[in-house]
Amino acid sequence: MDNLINIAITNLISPPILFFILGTVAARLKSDLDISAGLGKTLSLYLMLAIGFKGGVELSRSELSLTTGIALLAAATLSFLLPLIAYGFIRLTTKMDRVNAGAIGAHYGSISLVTFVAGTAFLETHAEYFEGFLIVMMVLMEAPAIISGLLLARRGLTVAQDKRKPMLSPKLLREVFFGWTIFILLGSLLIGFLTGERGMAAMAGFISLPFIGFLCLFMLEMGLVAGRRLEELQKFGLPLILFGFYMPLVGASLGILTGLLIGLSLGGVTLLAILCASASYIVVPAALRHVLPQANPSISVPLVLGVTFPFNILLGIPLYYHAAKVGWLLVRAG
Amino acid sequence: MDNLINIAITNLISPPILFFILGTVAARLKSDLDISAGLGKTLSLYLMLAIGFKGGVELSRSELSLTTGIALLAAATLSFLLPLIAYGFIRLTTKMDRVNAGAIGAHYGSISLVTFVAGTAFLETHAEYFEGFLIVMMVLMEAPAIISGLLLARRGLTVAQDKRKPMLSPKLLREVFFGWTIFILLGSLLIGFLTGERGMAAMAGFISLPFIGFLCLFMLEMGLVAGRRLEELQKFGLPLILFGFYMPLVGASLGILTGLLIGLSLGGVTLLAILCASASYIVVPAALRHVLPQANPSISVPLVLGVTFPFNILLGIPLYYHAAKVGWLLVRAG
Amino acid sequence: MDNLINIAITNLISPPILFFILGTVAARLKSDLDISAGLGKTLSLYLMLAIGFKGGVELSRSELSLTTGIALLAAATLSFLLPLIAYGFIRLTTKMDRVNAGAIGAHYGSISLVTFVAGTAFLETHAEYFEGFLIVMMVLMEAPAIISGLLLARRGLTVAQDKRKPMLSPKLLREVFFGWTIFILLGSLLIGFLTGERGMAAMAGFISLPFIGFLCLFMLEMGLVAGRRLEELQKFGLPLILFGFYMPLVGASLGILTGLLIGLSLGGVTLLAILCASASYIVVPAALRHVLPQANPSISVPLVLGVTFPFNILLGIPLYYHAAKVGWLLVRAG
Amino acid sequence: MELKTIKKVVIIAELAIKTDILNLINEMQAPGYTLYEVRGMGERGVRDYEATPLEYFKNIKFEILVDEDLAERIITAVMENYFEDYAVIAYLEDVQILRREKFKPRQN
Amino acid sequence: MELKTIKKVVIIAELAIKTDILNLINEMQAPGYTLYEVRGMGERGVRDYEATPLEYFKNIKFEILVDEDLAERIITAVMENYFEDYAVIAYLEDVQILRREKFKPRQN
Amino acid sequence: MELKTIKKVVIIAELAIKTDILNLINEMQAPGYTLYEVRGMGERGVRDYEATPLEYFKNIKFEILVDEDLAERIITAVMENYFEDYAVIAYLEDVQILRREKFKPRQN
Ligand SMILES: Nc1ncnc2c1ncn2[C@@H]1O[C@H](COP(=O)(O)O)[C@@H](O)[C@H]1O
Ligand SMILES: Nc1ncnc2c1ncn2[C@@H]1O[C@H](COP(=O)(O)O)[C@@H](O)[C@H]1O
Ligand SMILES: Nc1ncnc2c1ncn2[C@@H]1O[C@H](COP(=O)(O)O)[C@@H](O)[C@H]1O
Ligand code: NA
Ligand code: NA
Ligand code: NA
Repeated sequence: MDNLINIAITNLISPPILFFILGTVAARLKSDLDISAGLGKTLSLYLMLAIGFKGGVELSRSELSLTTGIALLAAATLSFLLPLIAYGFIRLTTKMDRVNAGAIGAHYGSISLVTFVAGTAFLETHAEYFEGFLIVMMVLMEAPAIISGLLLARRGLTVAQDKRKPMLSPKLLREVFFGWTIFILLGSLLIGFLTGERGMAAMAGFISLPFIGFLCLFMLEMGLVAGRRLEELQKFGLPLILFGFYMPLVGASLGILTGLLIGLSLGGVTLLAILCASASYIVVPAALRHVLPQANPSISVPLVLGVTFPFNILLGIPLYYHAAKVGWLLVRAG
Repeated sequence: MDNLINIAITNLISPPILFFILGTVAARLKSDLDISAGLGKTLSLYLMLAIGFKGGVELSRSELSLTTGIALLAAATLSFLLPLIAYGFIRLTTKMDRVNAGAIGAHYGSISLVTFVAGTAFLETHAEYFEGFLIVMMVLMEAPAIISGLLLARRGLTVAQDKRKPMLSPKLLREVFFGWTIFILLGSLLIGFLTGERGMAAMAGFISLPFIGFLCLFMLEMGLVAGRRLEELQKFGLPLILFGFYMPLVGASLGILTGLLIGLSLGGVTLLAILCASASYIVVPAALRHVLPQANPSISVPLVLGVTFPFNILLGIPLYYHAAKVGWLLVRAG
Repeated sequence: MDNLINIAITNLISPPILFFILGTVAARLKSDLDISAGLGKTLSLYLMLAIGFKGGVELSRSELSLTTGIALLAAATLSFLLPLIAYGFIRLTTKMDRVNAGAIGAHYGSISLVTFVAGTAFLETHAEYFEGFLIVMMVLMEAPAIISGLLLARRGLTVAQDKRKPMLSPKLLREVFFGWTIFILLGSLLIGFLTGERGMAAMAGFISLPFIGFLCLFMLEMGLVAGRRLEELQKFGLPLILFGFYMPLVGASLGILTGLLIGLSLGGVTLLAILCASASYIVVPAALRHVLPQANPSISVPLVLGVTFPFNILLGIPLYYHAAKVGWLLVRAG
Repeated sequence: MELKTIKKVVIIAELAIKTDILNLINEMQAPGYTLYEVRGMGERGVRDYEATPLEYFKNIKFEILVDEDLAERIITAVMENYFEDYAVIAYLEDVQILRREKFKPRQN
Repeated sequence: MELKTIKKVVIIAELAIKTDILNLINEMQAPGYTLYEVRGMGERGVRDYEATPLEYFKNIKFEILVDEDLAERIITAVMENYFEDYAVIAYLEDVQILRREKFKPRQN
Repeated sequence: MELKTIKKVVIIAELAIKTDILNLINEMQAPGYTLYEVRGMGERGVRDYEATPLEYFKNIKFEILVDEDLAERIITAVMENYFEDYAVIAYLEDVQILRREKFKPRQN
């Protein structure tokens, strides 16, 4: 327990987290501090490229094993299941209609890249290794979540609405499989894999040295954005807000169990927990505008950005790491 | 004297200064060389974050002493006094009305971050240490200057104008205390202070390694902007232009005296001189549009950007350093 | 031959080239992956500043010799001659009118900076030195090409069109001599030259460490842009498309011969070949809009971007290096 | 000077239907369009991509100069297909031009 | 097709009064607005944030579709409060819409 | 409220003639202008600097509020000088203002 508190404090007093807090405070005090959307997009691009490339190099170092295949399958399955669980909780505890409950489910089945990156930075300060294929797992956790959430949501559509947008439109496929985040993550991973150590030597001055600094800038922006959307939570009932807190815990638990079962490293288990706990605020809401325009993003986005994201960043990550460690030691011991 | 010339030449033949000159030449020759406003904003953000963070880490290394408190008080006082001096000079030597004379005073009581950063880069090539709290001093030199300039300027308003904008509006307070420059400087400083050496290790690849390069890009933009505004000086009388040259000397002298009195390091004395000598062209004109819209920024901004800024960058910094050194050696010897 | 294949594969499996391919694939699959124009401009600025500065430092290391002068003269001459050759080929093999044939000539007489930068990165992995003045040669290969292409094209103008735009307008001169690319390249070169090793030490963390990473981002954008314009090639006849392939070979051959004659290093010969083989898609089309608006950039730009640029990047560079090596060894042996 | 009056169709909408509108413009053979990035507020709340850099908050604006007839067909199509589910407004303005041919529907 | 004519209020102003105008729009319960970043020139000289990246040189433009009555009240308020001290112009245009309700003042 | 009607000249053109148009505005002593960066499509194809970041694909838009007389002279000058060789369209709109003096040609 003492250990957990230590870990949590170390997490809080790290530059990325403090810059996130700085951003939130600036937004709450209505300062004109601002990160332009253009810089924000550049920073996401950078983070994805760097994390993808590093993952690829890491992959090139290890041999492909059965575990990899199982892990990828597990990731996709979790991403398909989590929306069902989320949908169940929401329908049980709130008066939310099916369409929006399904949409929210899709967000929580999917993942947040920055939370994942913050997780890798956290693991680095704790000198924990993680498997390169975790990044492929992350990529595989978008499409199933969207499809699963969509299946749930569409049961709430009127016949007229249902007709206007067929379920499996080419739009859906394009959004889900050729989206820029997937492209850049998988592309960089492949390039890292192909160029291996030689590539890493050439790229390290770009993707490693300034990495934490760029992450800090991005977290500053995340703080600003999250802080600006906090207001919107006021119109939400307590049950929905609570969902934003407990759903990541549910997700993380499932992630830890699965990770231990598959036999991932401690770092890998932690990251899978983070993936399950985190919720999407970039890819999923954008995709749903195309394939489920009846869902209202002014419900899902403030919930994810205003509750779940900060919770994971500030408290979740060290918590999941601690829980994963306990589980991992038990498994090792047993 | 020979020494001063050497210092001045070394300053001139350094990449940041040469990029400033390149920018000015490009602007004068009406080249289409251009730094986008977005990149410019990113560069300021970077410089503030880096300088704030470094200052915070530096602060965490030393113990807080009485000197710190006295220095902060002195900075605020200087910043309040300098506008009075500037106002006096302008009203005596030109026909400028009270409103604009007060506004210009506010600019000169405040500071220019880039000049300060150029000063720290200069000190680094001369291997001079400076106190981390200089950055807090810098932050404290904005609000007093604006209030002091405003008090002077408002005596020139008509009763109608005076009524339209009360002196102590919430707008003024927001502009002056929650402005983004202050937020990012103080925020980064605090984060640097809290994370200390561990933070520095994580951030060095971002805030130290590429620092001079980013400064060069920023100086290039400053050169372009300054060069483009040179024309506007033509409509100014000679007395006002001369003011743009001698006012920094007055400021620097006061800064050196104060620095020596307080007992700052040689680097600290130099930087305080630079703070006093430099004038604001970002924060103060923007704030005055809100709280003193009658003042004409087309007078103050070309004066600061076209005369005082280049003067400080090209000649002022080595001069102040030399003067500070002479004073410092005298004090030490005495 | 085996050696050539090795070199070619090493080139293909390097991060910058793979990112170019990634961009092309994303564009072809109509992914929404996108590099904003603002980031693209920043990246070009960075590449020019870095390459110019490095060249300047390199120049400061060597003594200016007669070879330098001859090389510069040769570069300008090649740049004036290549449009004549290109014009001849096009007029002989296609039905293109004089105006557009001349315009295309101007593109091929001029150069592509990114191709050049990719060439320097390639040489670095092969540990080949090249002369700093190659960058000055590059700068000198813009104006002659535009003037030469213009002379050819204007013979196709009607009397009325001819009158509307005099050949040697001040606009032409400004475009050709004060363009931002020339300014930043020559300016950085001069600054590198003046500040020498001391400047390099201060700037290395900016212009060397992250260089390949920035190049990768830029190549990703180039891939996107090239991929998006591939469609337009469909309306072109085969002879014109073939021209986009063989013209770089013609240029490279001339470049290699000239380079060997002048006595450049192997790296230098390769880079001169690359300069001659590459064609402009930034400076020349923009300049021609001002001085030859009758030319249709929708012909020249897709040809350069869709055919010649990828050809040089993917296959040309290793080929020219191999050919230069053979020639160079022969000369040495002879 | 002889000026003719034609219509400017203005559509302000969320990014999600950008491609749809481009397709519509193409199908209806409108002779051209001009596109802006804007921010705004309306029934569906504040949409400001700069303040909240999520694609969902991007707003775009189309201006299409066409004959009255085509103008009405475009605005009707937009209303019918998108008003219910998306953030979008559309309206018409009169503009005066010199050469009417330039703004005739494209002939393929 | 039955079109109704309403007004578009256009305000081009320096950044400093952006928040003020947003407040005005809010107080007058205008149903929406669209916001642009622009550059320009007028009585108070060239205002080009791209050329001189100082916030003071930023120009913004508001377009507000409302009934004639509210339109006149907005433009009058802007003129009275800001014309003397700030860089600002304001004017009206006619626009034709399909559904008038969408542009009625908001009811809170 | 007494409103007067004047003209808004709109010019959408490729970047290459930006300086020319600024010079024209200056020579004709127009009292001001507002400048936008836009994308678009027309007779000369798609012009989208964001999609293809080559200066040649940049589109700009000028709006110039002036008296009818000057408006017609500006639009005629643009048509005569640039329509043949450049991507450009120009048109007029009516706008209603409060203070006519603000939009009189500048007196030097
Ligand atoms: N009354 C209005 N005046 C100007 N622009 C409006 C108005 N109403 C809506 N808009 C624009 O149209 C977009 C979509 O509107 P809405 O669907 O009502 O949210 C808004 O984000 C604004 O940019
Ligand atoms: N005659 C005009 N036509 C178009 N825009 C104008 C005109 N006059 C002023 N503007 C715009 O309004 C802003 C403020 O005008 P001013 O207060 O006259 O400097 C300018 O920066 C322009 O963007
Ligand atoms: N019918 C139209 N409606 C709106 N904008 C147009 C239209 N035609 C042309 N434009 C704009 O004017 C620019 C130049 O047109 P063009 O010379 O026809 O290629 C285009 O890129 C568009 O931005
Ligand atoms: Na999740
Ligand atoms: Na000062
Ligand atoms: Na060439």
